[in-house]
Amino acid sequence: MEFSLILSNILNPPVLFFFVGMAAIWLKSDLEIPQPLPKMFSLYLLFAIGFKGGHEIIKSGLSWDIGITLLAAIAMACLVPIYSFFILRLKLDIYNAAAIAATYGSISAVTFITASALLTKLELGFGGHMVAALALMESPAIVVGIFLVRLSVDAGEQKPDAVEAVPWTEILREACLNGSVFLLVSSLIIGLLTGENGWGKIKPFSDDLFYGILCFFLLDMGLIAARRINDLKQAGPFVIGFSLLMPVLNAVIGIGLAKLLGMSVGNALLFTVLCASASYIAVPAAMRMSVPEANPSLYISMALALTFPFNIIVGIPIYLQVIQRLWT
Amino acid sequence: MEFSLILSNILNPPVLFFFVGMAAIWLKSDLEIPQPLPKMFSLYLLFAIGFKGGHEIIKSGLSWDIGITLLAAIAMACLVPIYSFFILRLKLDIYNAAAIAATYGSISAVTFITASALLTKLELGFGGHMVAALALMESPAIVVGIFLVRLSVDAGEQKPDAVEAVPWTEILREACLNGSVFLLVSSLIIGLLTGENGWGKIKPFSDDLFYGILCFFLLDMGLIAARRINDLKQAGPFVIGFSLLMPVLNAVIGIGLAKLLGMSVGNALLFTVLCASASYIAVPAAMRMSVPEANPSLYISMALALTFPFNIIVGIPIYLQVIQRLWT
Amino acid sequence: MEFSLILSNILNPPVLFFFVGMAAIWLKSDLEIPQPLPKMFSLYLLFAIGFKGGHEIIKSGLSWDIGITLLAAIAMACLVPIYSFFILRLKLDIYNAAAIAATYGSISAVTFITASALLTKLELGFGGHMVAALALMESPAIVVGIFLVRLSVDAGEQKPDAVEAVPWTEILREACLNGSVFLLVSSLIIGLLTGENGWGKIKPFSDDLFYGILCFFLLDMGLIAARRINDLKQAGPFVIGFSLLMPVLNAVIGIGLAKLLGMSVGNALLFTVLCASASYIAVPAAMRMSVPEANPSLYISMALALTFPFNIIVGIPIYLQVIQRLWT
Amino acid sequence: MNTIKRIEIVVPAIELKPVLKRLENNGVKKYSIIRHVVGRGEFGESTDDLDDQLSGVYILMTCAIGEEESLYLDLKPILEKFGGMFLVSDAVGYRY
Amino acid sequence: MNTIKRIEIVVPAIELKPVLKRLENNGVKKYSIIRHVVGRGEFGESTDDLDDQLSGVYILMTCAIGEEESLYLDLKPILEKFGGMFLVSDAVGYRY
Amino acid sequence: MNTIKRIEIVVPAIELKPVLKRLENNGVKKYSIIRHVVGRGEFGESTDDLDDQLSGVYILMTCAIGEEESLYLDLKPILEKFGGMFLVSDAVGYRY
Ligand SMILES: Nc1ncnc2c1ncn2[C@@H]1O[C@H](COP(=O)(O)O)[C@@H](O)[C@H]1O
Ligand SMILES: Nc1ncnc2c1ncn2[C@@H]1O[C@H](COP(=O)(O)O)[C@@H](O)[C@H]1O
Ligand SMILES: Nc1ncnc2c1ncn2[C@@H]1O[C@H](COP(=O)(O)O)[C@@H](O)[C@H]1O
Ligand code: NA
Ligand code: NA
Ligand code: NA
Repeated sequence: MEFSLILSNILNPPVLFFFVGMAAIWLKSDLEIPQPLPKMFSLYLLFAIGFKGGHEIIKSGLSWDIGITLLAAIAMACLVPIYSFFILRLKLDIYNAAAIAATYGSISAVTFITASALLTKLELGFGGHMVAALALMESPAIVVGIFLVRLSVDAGEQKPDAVEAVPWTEILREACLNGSVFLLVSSLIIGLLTGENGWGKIKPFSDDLFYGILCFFLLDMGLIAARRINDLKQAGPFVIGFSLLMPVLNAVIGIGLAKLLGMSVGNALLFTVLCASASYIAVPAAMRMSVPEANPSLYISMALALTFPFNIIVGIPIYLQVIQRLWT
Repeated sequence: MEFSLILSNILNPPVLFFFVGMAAIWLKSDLEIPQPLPKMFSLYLLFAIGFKGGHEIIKSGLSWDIGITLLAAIAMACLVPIYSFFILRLKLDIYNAAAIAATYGSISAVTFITASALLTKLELGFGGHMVAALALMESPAIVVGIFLVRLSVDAGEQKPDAVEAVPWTEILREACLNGSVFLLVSSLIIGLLTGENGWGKIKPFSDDLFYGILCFFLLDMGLIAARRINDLKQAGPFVIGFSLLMPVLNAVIGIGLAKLLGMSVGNALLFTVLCASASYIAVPAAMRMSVPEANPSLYISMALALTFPFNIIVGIPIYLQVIQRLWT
Repeated sequence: MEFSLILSNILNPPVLFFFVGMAAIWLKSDLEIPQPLPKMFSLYLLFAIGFKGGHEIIKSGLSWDIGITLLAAIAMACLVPIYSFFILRLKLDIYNAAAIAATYGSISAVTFITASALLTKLELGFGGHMVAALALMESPAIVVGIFLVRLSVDAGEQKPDAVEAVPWTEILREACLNGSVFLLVSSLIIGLLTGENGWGKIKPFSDDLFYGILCFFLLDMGLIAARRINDLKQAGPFVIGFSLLMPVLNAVIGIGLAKLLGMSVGNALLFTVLCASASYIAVPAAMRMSVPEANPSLYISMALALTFPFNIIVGIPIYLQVIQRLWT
Repeated sequence: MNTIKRIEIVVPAIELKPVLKRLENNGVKKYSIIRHVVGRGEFGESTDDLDDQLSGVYILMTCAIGEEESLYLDLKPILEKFGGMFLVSDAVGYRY
Repeated sequence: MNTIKRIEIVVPAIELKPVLKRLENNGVKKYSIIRHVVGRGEFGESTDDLDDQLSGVYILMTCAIGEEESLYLDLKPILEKFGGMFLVSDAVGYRY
Repeated sequence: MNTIKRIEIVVPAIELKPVLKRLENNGVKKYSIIRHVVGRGEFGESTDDLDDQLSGVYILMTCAIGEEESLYLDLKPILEKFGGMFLVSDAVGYRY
């Protein structure tokens, strides 16, 4: 039964195109999707999911439940990096531990989108406010990660830094205003503001093309993920184990919280996937700037080459299976 | 009442995305739409509006009225730069006055497209030949601008020019064959030639996606306009005043002419918007080549950072309001 | 009668946009579609035609006839370069003869797509397996071309090569796994695997936008083809004759084989077009690497600036005319 | 036509703005920028496959002989913290 | 392996064709072009945000010692009218 | 701050991987790559209009004085078979 759901998930065109991308690298095909096309796909997906979320919120209205879900989302985005950091410190230095922790505290929009595509396929509904949860979970981990570094690094051992440390307000601003979050939230608000009229005009672009463009984007993610796997060769079992077990741990906590808060099956899956996924664009870019001592190819590759495929391929259907069992 | 139309115009997704772009710059978000994506959007919009224009002309047929409208369009494209030049000469040198005058004599396709989107939303029709008017108004101002320079610059004071002056035929050819005009006119002709059959095949691409892609394009225009506003800081009140009052003056003349020629409300709005808008791509590129003495960041920024947002946000709804009052 | 079909073919928007591209160059317009947009269009078209092919195969099922058609396709892909080579050797050296021969043994996906668009317009059906034939015919000519060089170049006259010759297995792998073929075949398989469900989700992207994107792609092909025509100025009548007569010869053989194997009119046209068309991306890239002694601007320009427009403009309708006469 | 110093820099794309700011503070008024530079250095690989925020930018500029030292000293903290290359060579500037 | 002159030019994108024409008239048969160069100079900022017609192009080429002068003189009118950079440095060409 | 050799290479895009491999075998650990270089040379025109597989790539790197020769010799077969440029100039490396 679990297997049939995994299969049903895998037999989705977007997931299959992810495999095509990986296969292209392994078979040494020269298939390539040059920049800035992937960037465009990613902007498109954020726009589409934001706009649709705004439109759904109009339909469903606002409620206390929504507020509580959003609070839970922020809480998880702050907690995950904290406990991750202490687990990672068992083997890694402060800088790498903090950067990886931040990566796992944040989210992967494409994992969320792939899960939402599975829900749509299975005709399981979900609330538009989950897109707001996605937006709210992108950035806090960045702040927590930097906080963990500054707290851990003793003034004495810190090397004299000729570049003035970025002030907190600046970090907060950058964390909240990174391009992805900004476009997502703006699209959500515009979807809200322009109502049925706006939706009617935008839908043929944002909804009808969604699957096709998701296929292309996942094709590219497959290409990149497969290329990055090499970076993990010298990483050792601890790091690889973390990349595959951490999403499961976070998912378990996510499912528990979702049950506790009485979310619907669809919302619960999306919440779980947000907890279980890791960031490979926004957080790495922020960490590259604020914790340059950490090794980007390590934290990017963990999130992208292991955690992302794991969630896309087996994570999502298993989380859904568990939720469906627990909820009925 | 005027205010409600402004609001209705602003609550259009494309206009809201223009604000998102401006906000992104002011809040220092790193949101960005890298080249050649904006270029693609702009090619797409020209293709879509040209093709649709051709299709509309088939439906409506050709008539004397159309011919007269097109003549009026060309006349305005030649007159606007001439009177603009003399106004500008009050404060500016020959080169800058001519380049700015050419900019305002020409048109902004996106302003036209935004106005047409508002008309569609309000279910006010307009003729396909207005797209031909758009095409016809793009280039004459370039020729007039160069003409004004050559006329004004006395042979004596002209610095010896080692680069041979571009001959008139070349200037005319380049003015008429710049890529945008060429694609627009070609698409219009192909829309005309291929009739219902062609339209049926192309519509899902050129019509259904139109709004969504316009959103992305205006998002990018918002980013660029906000970045350019800084360029105007040292520009002084004369230049800023010109950027905001000239469109109004040109609109007034445009509305008068439209009334005189008995255009429909929709056609009158589009004609007015063509008169009131200024070019920030085709003409600047031509002026950069033919009047290199002028300061491109001045004329681009005026057209892009002041006149364009002014028209998009308040100009279009006000012009429409006035037209609706005068026409009934 | 033939003429009316040519006209009907030409009055297709995509073919007209090809002319627009050529005209833009001849009139020295600065119209341009910068990379990587053309690359994206080409990936899109491969994806769309592959996916649709897979979906069609589900509908039609597999049969002996299909197997025989595919075998015939491979046979032609191997034979065409062999007899082309001996014809070309009359005037050209081994390297150029082999590279050109490989070019003509392979296929042009866009020519195939344009022919399929004409069939759709005329409501003539064709089988999804023809896409598989397209995929199968892309690569064999590369291998045959390299084989012809190695066979012809006597060990004695071969210049000592400091770069180790690429081994056969590598050549085969690269020929079969070039990005275009890989994406096409993957899309076909995913179309097959995901059935009606997958098709329903992907169709608005892959089918509805097809014509519009084909227009843009052919516009760009027109630009490139017209630019390349200059490269053929010193090429001489033999090369020019070959570029225009070889497609006809290959088409005649293709039509004969199609008749012999009892293909439907639609399948026969596509098979003929595969035989008659020449490659200007995949094979040139492979030849540039494996037969660097040959002159790329020669074989690319022949395929792109002469054979491609010839097929697109007059070839396709004439082949169809002949097939329709012979079949009834 | 003068004998001058030609300076070329590669820094991570995210550091372009602060670097330009420091250059401008140092009186550099003319420069050329090539974006989407990929490569490898002490800080690992820089690519643009995911996002061009992780790629590098190349900056070319000129200065009078002797000024290169102070330019370098001003950029040094950024280069050392975030990575980057700083090369100086001799050139004859005809127009620059 | 020869000691040669290495010439690098930046001009507005719209001037690429005339510049190449003059170079070819001067016998330059080999060159490399990098497009989408942005930057700042006497003529203000050049960007590609709106359209790459307003960006710059970088041209790299080589010439024999002594030929750089005449190349410069031939391009000078264009460089002065439309803006641009012209730098010459020494290089050893192994294959060029 | 050292006097070093600055090496710049242009090769066809399809040869980037083998060239990098040989560079790495020669101990080159730092380099910058600019893609989508077009141009003209002995092997004709290289453009990216159809596909960037037919364009060129520019590689910039540094080496200690005296090492350039062996780098060149190692790349020579590729450069001669597939085309390419190899220039060496003097530079002072502040950070490289
Ligand atoms: N010696 C060098 N030659 C060419 N590029 C370099 C060199 N050193 C550093 N770079 C470039 O500068 C970037 C940052 O360098 P690093 O600080 O060493 O990581 C690299 O990714 C390269 O693109
Ligand atoms: N000293 C310089 N260093 C680097 N790039 C320059 C320099 N001078 C000019 N440029 C480039 O050449 C373009 C035109 O220069 P200009 O004619 O000074 O406006 C500028 O936008 C820069 O990209
Ligand atoms: N002297 C040169 N100056 C600048 N670029 C060159 C030079 N020689 C070759 N190239 C570049 O290297 C590529 C290959 O050169 P070739 O092997 O001569 O065909 C050309 O397309 C140019 O981009
Ligand atoms: Na997470
Ligand atoms: Na105007
Ligand atoms: Na063929």
